[in-house]
Amino acid sequence: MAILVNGDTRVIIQGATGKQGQYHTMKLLEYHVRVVGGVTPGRGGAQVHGVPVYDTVARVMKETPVDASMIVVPPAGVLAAAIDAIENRVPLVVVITEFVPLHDALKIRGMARKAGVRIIGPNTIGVISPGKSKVGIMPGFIYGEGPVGVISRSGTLTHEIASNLTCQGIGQSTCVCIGGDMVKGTDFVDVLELFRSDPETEKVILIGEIGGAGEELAARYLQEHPYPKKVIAFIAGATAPPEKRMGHAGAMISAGFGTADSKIRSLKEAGVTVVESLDEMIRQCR
Amino acid sequence: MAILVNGDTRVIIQGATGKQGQYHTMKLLEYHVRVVGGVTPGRGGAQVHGVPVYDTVARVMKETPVDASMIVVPPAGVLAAAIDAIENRVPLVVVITEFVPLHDALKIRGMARKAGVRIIGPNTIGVISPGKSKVGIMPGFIYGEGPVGVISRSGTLTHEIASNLTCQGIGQSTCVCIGGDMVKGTDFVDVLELFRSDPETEKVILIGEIGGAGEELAARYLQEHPYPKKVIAFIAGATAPPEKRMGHAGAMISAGFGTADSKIRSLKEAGVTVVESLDEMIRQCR
Amino acid sequence: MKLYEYEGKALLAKAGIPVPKGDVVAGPTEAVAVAAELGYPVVLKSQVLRGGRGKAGGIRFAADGDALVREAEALLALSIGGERVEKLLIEERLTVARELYAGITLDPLTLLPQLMISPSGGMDIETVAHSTPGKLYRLPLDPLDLPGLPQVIDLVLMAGLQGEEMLRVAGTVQNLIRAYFRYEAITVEINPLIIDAQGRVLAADAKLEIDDSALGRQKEAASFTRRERLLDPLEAEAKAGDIAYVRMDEGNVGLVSGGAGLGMASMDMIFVHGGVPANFLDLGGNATQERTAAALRIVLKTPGVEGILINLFGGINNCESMAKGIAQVLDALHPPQAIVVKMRGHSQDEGWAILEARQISIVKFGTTEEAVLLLMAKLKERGVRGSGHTG
Amino acid sequence: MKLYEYEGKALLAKAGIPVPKGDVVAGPTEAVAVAAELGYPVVLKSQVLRGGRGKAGGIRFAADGDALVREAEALLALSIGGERVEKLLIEERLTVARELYAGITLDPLTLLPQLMISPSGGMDIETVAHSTPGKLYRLPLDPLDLPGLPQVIDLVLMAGLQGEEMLRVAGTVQNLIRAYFRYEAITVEINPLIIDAQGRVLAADAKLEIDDSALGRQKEAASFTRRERLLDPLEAEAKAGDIAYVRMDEGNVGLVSGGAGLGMASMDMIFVHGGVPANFLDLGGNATQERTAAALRIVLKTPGVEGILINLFGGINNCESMAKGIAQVLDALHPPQAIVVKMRGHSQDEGWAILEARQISIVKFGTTEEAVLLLMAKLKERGVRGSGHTG
Repeated sequence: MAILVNGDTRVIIQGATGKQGQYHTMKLLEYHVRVVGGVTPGRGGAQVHGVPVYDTVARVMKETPVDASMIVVPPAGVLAAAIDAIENRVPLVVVITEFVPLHDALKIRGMARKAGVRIIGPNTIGVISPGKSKVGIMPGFIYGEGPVGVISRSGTLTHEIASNLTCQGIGQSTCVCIGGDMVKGTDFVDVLELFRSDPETEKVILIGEIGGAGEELAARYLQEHPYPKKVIAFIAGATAPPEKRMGHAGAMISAGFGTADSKIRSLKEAGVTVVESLDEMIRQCR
Repeated sequence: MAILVNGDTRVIIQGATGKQGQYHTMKLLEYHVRVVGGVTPGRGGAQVHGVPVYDTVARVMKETPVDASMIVVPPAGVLAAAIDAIENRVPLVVVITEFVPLHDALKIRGMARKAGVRIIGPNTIGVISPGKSKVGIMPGFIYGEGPVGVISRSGTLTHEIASNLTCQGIGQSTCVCIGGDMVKGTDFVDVLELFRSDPETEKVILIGEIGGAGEELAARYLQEHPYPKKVIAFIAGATAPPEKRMGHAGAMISAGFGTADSKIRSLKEAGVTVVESLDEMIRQCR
Repeated sequence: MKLYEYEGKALLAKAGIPVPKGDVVAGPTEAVAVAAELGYPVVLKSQVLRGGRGKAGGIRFAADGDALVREAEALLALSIGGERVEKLLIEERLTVARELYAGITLDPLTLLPQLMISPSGGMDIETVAHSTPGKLYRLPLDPLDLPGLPQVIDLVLMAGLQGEEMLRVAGTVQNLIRAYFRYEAITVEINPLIIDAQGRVLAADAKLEIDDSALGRQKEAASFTRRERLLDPLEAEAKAGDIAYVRMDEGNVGLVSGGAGLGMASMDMIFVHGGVPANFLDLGGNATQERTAAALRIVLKTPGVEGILINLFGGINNCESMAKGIAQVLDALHPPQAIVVKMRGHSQDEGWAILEARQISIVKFGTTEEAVLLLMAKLKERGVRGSGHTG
Repeated sequence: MKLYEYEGKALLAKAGIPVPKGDVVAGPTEAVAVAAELGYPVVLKSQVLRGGRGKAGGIRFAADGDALVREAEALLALSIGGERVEKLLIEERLTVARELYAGITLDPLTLLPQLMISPSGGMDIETVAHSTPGKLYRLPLDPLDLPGLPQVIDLVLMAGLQGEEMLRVAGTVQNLIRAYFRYEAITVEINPLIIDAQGRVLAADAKLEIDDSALGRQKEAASFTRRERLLDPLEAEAKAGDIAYVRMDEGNVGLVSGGAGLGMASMDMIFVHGGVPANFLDLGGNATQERTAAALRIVLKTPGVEGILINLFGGINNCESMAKGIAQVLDALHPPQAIVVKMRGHSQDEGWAILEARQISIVKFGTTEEAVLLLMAKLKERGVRGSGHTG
């Protein structure tokens, strides 16, 4: 089972002919992902590591159904690529690209909601159901199969948590990096909802950061909809100085909103186990 | 009964404080129309012939439900006025104004369809159910109550037919002027559909013109959905030279499409009685 | 408002569509100066608003300055479909590898703008639509949800293009869509859209028509001046007075009507009863005394007019004002023509009274057909022959 | 990118929002020239990007040229929140009848831009939101379906305006919405939006922040130059290398990390275990050998740094290249600081081998916390005192 992606997921790579696209097409194939096509306008008919390339998503779908798309085009091309996937109702669209303009992200989010398409990202390493499949750019071998679901805004913290867990013999059902930007297609609440009914997921790890309101909304959700599984949270950036931008576009603290304090307090009130260190997280998962 | 408007219809006038707006507010009141408000941004609190004026449609609807709006603002203001009515889900919006830019009409039509709002016009004299009510600028006294439904693109031909009928003692259930522009909110087919099940309407008069495809689409509709009432049609402009614009924005003939011939032929094939003169029309209504 | 090719190309270029290098000129000297910048050979294209330019010999080529002067003079002496050639577009001569068609026009069935692409460029698109409909690829354009580049690409792929060329054409078509909405066009056509020997995509022609009702806010299109003398003088006079007037040759019955539909129906009735309409005239929504008078004056001046039908409603308008306008002209000119007025609506009694004082025939409660019959009878009395038409 | 008031006003004016007459100057002579055109009295407004300008005395008035020179000199000697005043905006002095607030910012709850209007202009909007939330009127803005004028009017009516003034404010607010989307702003604020004694509506201040990711296509905003010397020299060096680097005073532990989340978590762990982070540094998605080396050089130069944690993943990046970057700096500089590297992912074995050849402490399978503990132990060995913090 797992959530979002599994062994049956048919994946396309938008931007497959680019440098990153070629590399990650190979990495997906190495992880035995069912890559059914690449998409690069103007490159229809080409091949990338044996994967056929098409000019548009519609052209792929003439040949084969598509369950998910991974977008690795440069920032200026993300809007058009996402619209292509959304208009063709690809159910899951993972936008890896960093530095997507905010107003493009707003449009993508709005269009996807109207079309019933799930967007993950932008600015994400993607989604992996270890041992089954991935739609993302994470190194597969540091992730292990098991019962812990992971939701994180940060890609490298997803790596950190998952590899720590794996080293300790604790595997993951699915790891979902929801991305580091302010405006994202999928937030903590959405993934919590998916993990709720996933039989393979026994515990859920939530890796938050300062800035934004996703963690507070997750706390509200958990309080209003009693959750059947243990949720363990860590909030990064408790020691970051206010009004400084810590790399992630979503991590700015402003006027007392989105502070580590407010996130930790609301999660605790919702019955979440909030840990103060990443090692404590591992211990809580045992 | 009648269609679209009746004695219960609560009407607002968008543009009530303008010269045309004031005049037609008075005319509506003289016809005993239930005028519940005028709308002119910036003039909230004023009165026109005793009718309270509001700044927006939403402001009227705080006070009273609204069934129909008559828009008599200048062309440049029509889009904003129509959006106001559409966003507030006024069920019937009659756009009297002439010379509405085509691209504004396209937007109005698209938005209204998405919102489930019926637009009549633009460039129309409106709708009258004689003796009951009107949302339009026709002189009420030349229209008489009776069993004939009238659909026309042309305002003055609506007057002509209705007044001829009235002089001969034949009244009308409802007269709908769908307007003279290419892009309109309501076409022949829509009104035929309404007259179909109206018990007060026994016969339907369809006054077409050269240009456009509304009459051909009406013919197709009548052929595909057998119609329980006699339909009598007249097509104006049979003698107009091709490639000349005859005043109505919708009346241009181009490349053999929308000619009087094609309209008359397709209507006849659909079983419609097509008359060659307006006097013949009166005789057919007896 | 129909645009000349050079005006249309200027707008398309602003919307990011590549057009051939060139400039518009009014005489041979200017033409030579432009050609000197472009380099020979060049193309000379007559700038006219009517169609059939190619067949009429309105496009020429020149390999050198002498040929250019000769051809320019020849073209500037030409009339195409009755329209004098007054300007030429001098352009670089293209080496054509491929000719496509791209256009957008309002589809009368869906009432949506429709994008059309065809690999059969250079042909009349109506002909393509009728003879090889499979070679015309269409996409309806929802103004509230315009297609993205991928959807345009799907269409262009169907037209048989590939790779870089396909991408360039798709980009051009997307810009064409932008241009259509930005300039509030009714129709925009690039025929042919050229792919040249170097792989460049270029709009080799441009037909644009801008919505007249949008000219108030379409500053660029509105800045294109039109010489009114291109119009018939009476049409120009009507246009100046904002009156819709179309003159028809060889007619004998003039018409003043309020409303386009009523005007057309009146013409039909005149025809049916043996008259020949000399004009179409629609006073439109604001028939004041002055405009009614102006309209009547224009119809009285229309050559060949022996009788006049005035067919009006006091709906938006007011019968009294319109009657005053008519009376004013009658009092001033005492026209010899037969006149029948059919008029009813708001303030009809006051209007009728004004006309009755001038002993004008009025149809008060009768139909348009009755008014036409009355006018035809009057003309017969005067010995005017009908056209023989019986409808 | 945050804009100075004068830059923001230039963009707002282009979007049709009226702003006071005035111009930006860099010295008293220019100021007098501008004032001569405006007429006295004038306002002098310090141009700084940080807040608190009013309280810091950064806004002055001058009734004549002498006062203007005096005040201009005083302001140009001022620092506000550590930022030197280098430019002044000289403007006509307004007679204020009413002060409103109008702004748009991203709502973290709905992730939609939110229009906010308040009749309490001139106050900090966060204060209004907390103390008198009933005086803040909000409208979410769907980028795919922006509100029309009537919806804006409904909001402005709620704020207590009427008639012509209401209309003018609503028009201004609609232009503000257009500006927000046209310029791809993250935040735009007019505080106060003034209605003056003549009934004019004017943006008396302007705070805009443009999305950095959009500067490639936002030519106007991108044309506003920034002097890098406003930054700390190390921050400027990092910015030039496209590395996210924030310097923290009084820290003793430097940090090179790949990923913002991992960087923040590393700082947290350093704090918890008694260290004080001297910087935040995120190499981001493209950690080549060169960028890794550049990052390490910057951290080594950061004052006070006694130990360095290098915490990287070969995900998008590659451990071997990153290790080469580290090795390159070590070989060249032989830095005295204690260094611990935690690195795994793609090509980890190759990367570890490169570092092991330099006898650098590597945490291969352990956690970030273990790496921090190792570094803190090394610092203790060297006799470095912790900050006393225990998290």
